[in-house]
Amino acid sequence: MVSTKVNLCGIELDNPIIPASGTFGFGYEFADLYDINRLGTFSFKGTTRDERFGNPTPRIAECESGMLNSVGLQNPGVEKVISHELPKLRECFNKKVMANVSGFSIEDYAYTCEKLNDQDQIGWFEVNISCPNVHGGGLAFGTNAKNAAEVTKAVKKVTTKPVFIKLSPNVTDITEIAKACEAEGADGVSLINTLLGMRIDLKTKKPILANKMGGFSGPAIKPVALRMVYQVYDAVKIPIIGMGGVETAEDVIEMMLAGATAVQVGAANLVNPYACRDIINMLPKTMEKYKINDLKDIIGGAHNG
Amino acid sequence: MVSTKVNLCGIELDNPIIPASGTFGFGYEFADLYDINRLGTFSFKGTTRDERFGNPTPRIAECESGMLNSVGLQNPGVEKVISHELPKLRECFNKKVMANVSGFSIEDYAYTCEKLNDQDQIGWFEVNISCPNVHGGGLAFGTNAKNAAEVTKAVKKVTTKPVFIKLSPNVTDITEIAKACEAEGADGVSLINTLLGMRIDLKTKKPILANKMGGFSGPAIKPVALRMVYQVYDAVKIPIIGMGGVETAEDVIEMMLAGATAVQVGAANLVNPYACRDIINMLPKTMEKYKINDLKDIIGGAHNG
Amino acid sequence: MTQGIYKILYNFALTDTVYSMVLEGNTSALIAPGQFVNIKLEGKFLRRPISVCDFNDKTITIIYKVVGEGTAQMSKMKAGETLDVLVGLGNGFNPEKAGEKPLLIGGGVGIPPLYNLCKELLKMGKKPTVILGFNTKSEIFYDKAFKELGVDVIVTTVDGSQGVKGFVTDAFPEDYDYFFTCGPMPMFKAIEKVAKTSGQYSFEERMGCGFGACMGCSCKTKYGNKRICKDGPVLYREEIIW
Amino acid sequence: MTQGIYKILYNFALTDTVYSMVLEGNTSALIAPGQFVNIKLEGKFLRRPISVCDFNDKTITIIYKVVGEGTAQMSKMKAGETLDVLVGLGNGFNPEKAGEKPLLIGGGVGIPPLYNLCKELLKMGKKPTVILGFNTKSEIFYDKAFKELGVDVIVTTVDGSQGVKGFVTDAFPEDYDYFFTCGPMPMFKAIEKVAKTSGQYSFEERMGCGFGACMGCSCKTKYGNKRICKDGPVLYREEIIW
Repeated sequence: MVSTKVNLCGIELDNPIIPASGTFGFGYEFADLYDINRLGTFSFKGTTRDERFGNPTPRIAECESGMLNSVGLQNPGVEKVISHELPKLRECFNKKVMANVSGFSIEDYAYTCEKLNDQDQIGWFEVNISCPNVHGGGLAFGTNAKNAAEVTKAVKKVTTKPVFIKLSPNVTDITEIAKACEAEGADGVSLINTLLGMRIDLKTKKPILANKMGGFSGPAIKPVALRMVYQVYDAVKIPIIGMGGVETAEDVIEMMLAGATAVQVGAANLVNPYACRDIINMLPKTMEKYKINDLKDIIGGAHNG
Repeated sequence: MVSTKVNLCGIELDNPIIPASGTFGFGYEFADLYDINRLGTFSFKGTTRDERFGNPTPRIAECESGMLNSVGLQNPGVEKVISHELPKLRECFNKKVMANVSGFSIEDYAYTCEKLNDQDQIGWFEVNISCPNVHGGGLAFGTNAKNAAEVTKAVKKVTTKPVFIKLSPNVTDITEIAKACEAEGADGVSLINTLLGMRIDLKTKKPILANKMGGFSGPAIKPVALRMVYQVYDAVKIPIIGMGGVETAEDVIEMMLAGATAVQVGAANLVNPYACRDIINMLPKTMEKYKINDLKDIIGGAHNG
Repeated sequence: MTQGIYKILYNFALTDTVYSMVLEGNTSALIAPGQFVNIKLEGKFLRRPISVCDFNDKTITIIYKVVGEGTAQMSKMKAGETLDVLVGLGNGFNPEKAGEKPLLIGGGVGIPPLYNLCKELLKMGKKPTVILGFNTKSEIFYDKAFKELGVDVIVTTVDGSQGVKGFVTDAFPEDYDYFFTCGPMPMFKAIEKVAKTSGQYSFEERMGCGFGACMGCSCKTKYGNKRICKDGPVLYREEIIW
Repeated sequence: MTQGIYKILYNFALTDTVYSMVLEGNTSALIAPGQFVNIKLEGKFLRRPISVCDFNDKTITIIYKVVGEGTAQMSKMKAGETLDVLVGLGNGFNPEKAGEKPLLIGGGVGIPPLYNLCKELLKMGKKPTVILGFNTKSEIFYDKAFKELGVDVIVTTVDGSQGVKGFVTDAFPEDYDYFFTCGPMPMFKAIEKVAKTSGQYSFEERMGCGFGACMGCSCKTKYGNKRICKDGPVLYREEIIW
């Protein structure tokens, strides 16, 4: 019998499968489809200090093997997340959840994380310093090592749970930013967030997205994600949550071989609402096919020799 | 009757279709398949000062909607290009060709370009400062505005033909680098070169490429290419040669709406050796479908209003 | 919502660009007229949301317009082939709100969801009037299907090539006590100007998932943000912010 | 090289993992034994290069092993379906170089290209001996096909479950004056150690285009760089750098 268990900063996960923030809401809607307690955990919808509607529509554009989104952090704000969303989640999810937090200033990040820190349902923070859809917002932090370090420092000061910093791939050297976060006490990093992309409508001759550019996700970006996870694994000692185009159990194994301790599944949830359940079902059989007994053993395996 | 003509730095092209460097050799081998004089022009195999074998094999890995390559600038060196390749090309191609040049130092670039400058077959230079497959080589130049400017300056000093600088997408801000090249007299920029990517073989648990990482090309990268062409169009006044995942006449139009004056076709040539011929055949019909009479009119069209 | 593999029983053209497809499979998730399905197509990343025209305990009828590669691909599929479909998406129309004489207003490919609604209203003993708007005669479809239900059907064409010349609003009857509509935004704006009663509008938006997960199709209403795919596509006139 | 749409006449399993497919279409570009074709598969970006086992003026026979998604997809295709194929790739073997008693050495899925070569050598009046190497009995294929050509066939299996126990090199005859081989690298290295004559090796490499454009499959030889796909896949023993 193979083992799919992994340990993420002191909390054991039954498996490394984590639905990515923004593709799984606050979980309870997926609970109507399958038992979400089968997941390793999930990262809830990016939460900000205040309620946000996000960007104008259209917010979605299709691409070859992927999609663009420019949702722009629509969320009810941290107060309502605590008063409405977490209680609803408690009714269908008995594991620790990952709190995904975004902001527009160091203070925002600290404020929102501090508010959420007392919630016993929360096991980890995932601080998104890389959302490409917010003008003058999150992006700046994620593409600059100094800002990334400052956010990390501020959040660590007000939290007692493990903090993962979610990094942008739209940078010249992601390892420099990962190292800056590690130096300020980040417990881990998640990567990659979406690539900044664009599509143009040939009929209207205008960008498809009202916001013009959006975050590119899906299988198309997997090779870039694998490369960055591989690079960051060499650069830091803290655990990596790998993501980017993961759709199958094979993809999960490939991402872990590159250096991921856990793996997030994003766009795939939007095409197949049962994607994570299906991956978890396939994982043991796939491990046997590739002669893997304990998933923990393959983390960073592609770096050997 | 629609017009597909575009003007690239004073030289009129019958159409904007240009096979990308590294996917079309020195042209004459494709001349056995179709009349390559139907092309706008093509960019010949990246040429360096000295002969290069390139990286060890495997150099190719497949991805969803794309591929990785780590060829590493295999070429016979500038002397043999002048003595053997260009004479062979002259027998089957009566248009100006684009000379793609790479190097490992400012001096390399200047030396190779100066050697090629006298060749009457050459219409433009395309200086590749962004090949991701050469350790400590081309990449450094392409990801740093100061180096990009220096290469541009050195090449402009020794050449009399229009110089395009081929930019790397693996940067935080491509517009900063494009502006640096423009400031030093670049006549145009071509973008994007390949994204740096990786694939891992689940059976061997090692990277598929002997070089570990490679350049990611194909339809998968098109949204990133469109975004960068759109951004650079806003940042500079010099013409842009757009490339990245172009496979169809629709893709050509989308790239031109983003801001490209001409469009390169890369990976598509490797899957369908007749790709460029097919695109050129489809272009007039496709223009009519989208009510375009003169292709020149749509350059940067997505920026209007 | 259910996910399943559905078998194509029929797939044929109603006009040059509008097709009708009948799918066989589990329909238990369909609980109201005006809901939609979301179809996975080979080689396309996102599913294609298509409104349900009619359904029974074994089959679903959808009517779609060929607007891009995806729908063109669908139009080439043959009986016997199968599709991966999410069924029972969206809130659908609420016929309970209708009075005795509801008005159904459809524009082009917005017409199909009104068909099953019309059947429901008749079952409830109401007397619907149906206005079907098209650009020109060659685009007309389903006018006979509605007539066969035994309701008054008014066809309008912009060029006057058949029926009333002009827009659906040029054919509004005097006597109606509620309305349901689906169609293009300009038609909605025109209806909003002339309509004298309450009503329900079925909206379109580019969707990511189609089941409420991605927030791709959100809109603002007087009662807060709603997701067209899950809280819609049908919104009440009273809550819409134009 | 020609590009064309080829119709599948047959596609059946020879062993658990090895399949034989017969394609109908233009074969004029095939000019030597040991050339290969490059096949486009739905949903896969790169083509799949497969060596030609045999061909005539109307059909091409290829034998392929299911090693990944692409070949698995091929194995599920049915007669009547069509494939986009580049035909006539690579240099192929040069039978002219052979003496009177050539030795043909094939390992596993490297065996197929030797079949058409064997026929050519027989046409030229030569007396080939064929050694076919496998891991075990259940993997054996095409031994009878070669025997039916009327040549001496020696089968070797690593586990001795059939024929000579061991590797192809354990079955080398005393009397041969030239050799042709195709198979895995370890087999090549073993042959290189024991072979007493000149010969030709057919190599494998991950390819981008398959027709010499991308430099993806280059190798160094004593006479300069060569592209396995275009200047190869067959190299002369004299030029190979091991």
